[in-house]
Amino acid sequence: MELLVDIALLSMLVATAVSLILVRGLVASIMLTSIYGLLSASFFVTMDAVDVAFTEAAVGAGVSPLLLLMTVALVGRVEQQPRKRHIAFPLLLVTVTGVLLIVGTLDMPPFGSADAPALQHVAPRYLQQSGEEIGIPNVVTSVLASYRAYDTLGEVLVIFTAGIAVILVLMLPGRRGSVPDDAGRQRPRNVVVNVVSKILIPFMLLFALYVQFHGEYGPGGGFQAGVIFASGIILYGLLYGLPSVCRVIPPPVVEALAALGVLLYALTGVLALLDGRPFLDYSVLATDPVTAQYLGITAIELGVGVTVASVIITIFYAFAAHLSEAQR
Amino acid sequence: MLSHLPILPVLLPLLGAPICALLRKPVAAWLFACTVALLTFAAAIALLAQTWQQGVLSYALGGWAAPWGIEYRIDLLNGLVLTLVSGMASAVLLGGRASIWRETPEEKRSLFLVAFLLCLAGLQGIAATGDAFNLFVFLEISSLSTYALVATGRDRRALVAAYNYLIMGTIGATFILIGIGFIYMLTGTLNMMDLAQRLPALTESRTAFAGFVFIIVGVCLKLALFPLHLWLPGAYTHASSMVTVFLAATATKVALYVLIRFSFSVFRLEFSTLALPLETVFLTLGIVAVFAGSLVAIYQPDLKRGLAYSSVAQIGYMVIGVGVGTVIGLQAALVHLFNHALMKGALFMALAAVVYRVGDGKFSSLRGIGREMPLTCACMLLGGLSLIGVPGTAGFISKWYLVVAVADREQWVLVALILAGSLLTAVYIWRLVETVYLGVPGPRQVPDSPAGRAEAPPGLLAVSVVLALANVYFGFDTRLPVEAASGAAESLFAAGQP
Amino acid sequence: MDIASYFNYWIVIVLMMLGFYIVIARGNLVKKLIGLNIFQTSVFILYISAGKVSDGAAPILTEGVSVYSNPLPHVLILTAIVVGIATTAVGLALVARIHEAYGTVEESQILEQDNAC
Amino acid sequence: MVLHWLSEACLLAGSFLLLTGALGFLRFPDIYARIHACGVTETLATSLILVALLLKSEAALPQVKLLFILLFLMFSGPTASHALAKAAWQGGVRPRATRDAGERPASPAGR
Repeated sequence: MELLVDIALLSMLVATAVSLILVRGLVASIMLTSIYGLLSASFFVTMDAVDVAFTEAAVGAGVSPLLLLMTVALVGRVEQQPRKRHIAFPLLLVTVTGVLLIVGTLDMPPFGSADAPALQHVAPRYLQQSGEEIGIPNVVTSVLASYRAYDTLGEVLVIFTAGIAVILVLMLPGRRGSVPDDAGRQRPRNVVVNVVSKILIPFMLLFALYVQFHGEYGPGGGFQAGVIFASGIILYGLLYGLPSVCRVIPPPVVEALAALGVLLYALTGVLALLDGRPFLDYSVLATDPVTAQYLGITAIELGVGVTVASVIITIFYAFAAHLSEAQR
Repeated sequence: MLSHLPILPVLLPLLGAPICALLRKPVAAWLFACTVALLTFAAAIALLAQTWQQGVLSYALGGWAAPWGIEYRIDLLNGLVLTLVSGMASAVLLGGRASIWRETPEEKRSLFLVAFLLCLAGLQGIAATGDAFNLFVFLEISSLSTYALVATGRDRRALVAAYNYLIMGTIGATFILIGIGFIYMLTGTLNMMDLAQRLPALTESRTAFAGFVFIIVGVCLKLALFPLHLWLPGAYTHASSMVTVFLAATATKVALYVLIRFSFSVFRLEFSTLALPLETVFLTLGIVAVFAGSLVAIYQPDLKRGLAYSSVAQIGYMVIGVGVGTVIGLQAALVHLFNHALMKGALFMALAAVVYRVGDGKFSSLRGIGREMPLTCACMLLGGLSLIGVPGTAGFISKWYLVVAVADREQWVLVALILAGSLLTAVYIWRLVETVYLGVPGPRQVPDSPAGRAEAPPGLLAVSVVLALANVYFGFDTRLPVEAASGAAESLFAAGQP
Repeated sequence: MDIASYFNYWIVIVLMMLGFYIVIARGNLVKKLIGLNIFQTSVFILYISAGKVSDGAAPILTEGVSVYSNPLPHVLILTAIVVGIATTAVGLALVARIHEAYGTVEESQILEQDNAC
Repeated sequence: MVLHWLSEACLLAGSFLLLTGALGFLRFPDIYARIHACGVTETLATSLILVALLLKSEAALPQVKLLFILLFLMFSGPTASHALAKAAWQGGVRPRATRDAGERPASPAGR
């Protein structure tokens, strides 16, 4: 049964990717990308990777198509048919890489085997001892936020860097973080969508908080929560226009929050340094090691959530400001 | 606090970047960024001194022991790279304010500095970590900030250069990710030392072979080794001057460090040479890079682009050193890594000072500038001489070690080719000298350029002079780079013995 | 060896190569980024497939379950997804600016304009 | 036992409706008919499938979650169809019937 689902999902993935090559026109490509994201998220669920599936659904099927669509609104949806295109070289390169990859799989442990080396060395400790050492059921969160917390700090920094980079690239001349003016434009109103969204947005934000603080017990955590929170705000912005969402959450505040999230994470780690323990060692936070882990994980997940939400909102602001500039 | 020294060169810029983002006044951000860079530099020097005395330092992040948690493992090689990168960052920030202010609009300045600090944090993180996946994460921090920094160049071509760099850099990073995945599936660990212990048993495995190839190709993309260098000339040419100085002096050096780390410590030499004809590949690509890069450099109408192609050639020399595959060869590569950062730092820094005056780096704009900016151009000349490898400069030392290393393997053709490559360097440096000192100045278009003598602003000039003098200093007193390099090379080889 | 146990990996490799092909063969800058997205997502699928254990459960500790899939690839891929979206965002920002500067996002036309001046 | 067969029947009906929706999407002539085909069938089909799952699940927590999803779908499905159709109308796409009747729109911005 599981095999059947696997094969169905994989063949749908292949079909999506092939049609992406065949299709011209960017809007259709973006829809296919979104479908690809959703399909791979479903595939991750069948592979037991629920946290990853959650993230991929939010990112691959949500945020990245949104950003792509906003870009296409700026640059146009036409993908031109090239006059002459050499496909021999790309084909050769892809074939060589593909063959090398397939050769690489030949000595891999077979799919699904329980005695693969990856399950013998480092991972067993996470599965067997994280219950006592960290004290939370979601092993992925334990590894993410404690054993390999430094990687996650890097991840937050990557997101922060992306926010800084997008502002730096897209900043309109002469203003940083200023609120765009209304310019008296009338947005096309859509009563049904507006009313329904108005009802749904509070629940989206509430759901984000649930995901934020429930990450220790089930799939979820700071990153997913941040994405959901940001999408609530972005929905509001799409419906009521950039100026009104900027009045609710001004751009300078969002930028500052992005930096504060990173600082919250990093300073939680620095606390340990002051006590002479290694960076990111949570045991200084409380006398009981499990409580300390819990406190540390909650603090850094909050930092992740704040930074992710603010950076995604910032990126949305930057693109939306360009859009309204272009429409003028 | 001394026991936390391994983390400080990374932690300081990492903490500094978000704080810097909170500062809105560009001058305040600049002062803060300078402080952070200098503190980082100081920490890196202290760390280098400590590794010199105590050998390898291990630091378990989060308090979790090595294969389960992430480990920082600092040996002499890490210490050398950390010091080099943070030193160049301090030099660029301290001296480059005038240039950054000139080339970046006011509202972008403080964010430019934030991106700069992020880039520094990323590069330092790559150079310090002992965990393969952590390396990937910090690689992406440095790459993303570099794309943004390149895109701030004034020319619209900077945007295209940044985009091309983004595509090629991401392909490279994804290849590295594939490679790390393969070796993780085989060994079950991500810690580099742990990998090094487990991989020798797997020399026959095709998965390990494929993983190794993907990592090497990915790193070579980042390193801009010929023929994967296509992103480099555009990025160096169109980025703003200070970004070029910093990138040329550090980014490719860190990539070379990663190449050495993976092919010598993680995969061990026996594996590397067994799995791939690595020596032949590196020697061939290195020598082709030297000639292709130098020949193209000769014909560039723009000095900045010429020096960028020269970087492609110089990377070739370093890769030859790696490809020789002996202790002396590796030592030569590392010495050149250090010295090349000084040469290109001096050259691009002096060029930035000139660009500050005349607006661009085209040869036609540089005619006769030597009479107007004698001191700056003297720095450029020193950097150029060092690039050729004239005795008495740092460049001579690294060429010397390289030639000795190759001669030691009795590959006389290669020795001849390396010397011929130096001649090509002399050709394009001569072209520079001819234009700068013998050319007749044309009409200049920069508004505030006074006639007659007009040196660059003091900061730019001072740093140019310091870097140029460093080229001379390290041409005589070779202890620091040579001893650090030989120590690092020996420890890499010692680790390679079972 | 058993073909069936590698079949999964091979399909994923085909997916990766389809994405990679779009990156290097297409001239539209947005399409290239889409290809990059597909390429990276497929690499994630490879990692996650390798962490799967037959009849295993999702790595959330539950009473009475003893076989879990490997959590470490999940953690790595969570980070990698974030890196992927960050890269996409920066790339798209660059594309938007390139369009403002050149009026096109086709690689060949941008090259023409650059060579013209 | 009854519950079991009821849920199976719901699943089957839901899947069948999804299939007809997909067929309609492929075969119908213009965007409005297509929206109609998927919009209408999809809301009913997904609701049926969710009801089937509700009947199958035993614990309370998943049931509550499924109920929430059902509620959410009731809102989001029709709204999305409406927004699509409205966007198409504002973009100048006219139904096929009126187009064939004579006055072609100035810009055939449809497909």
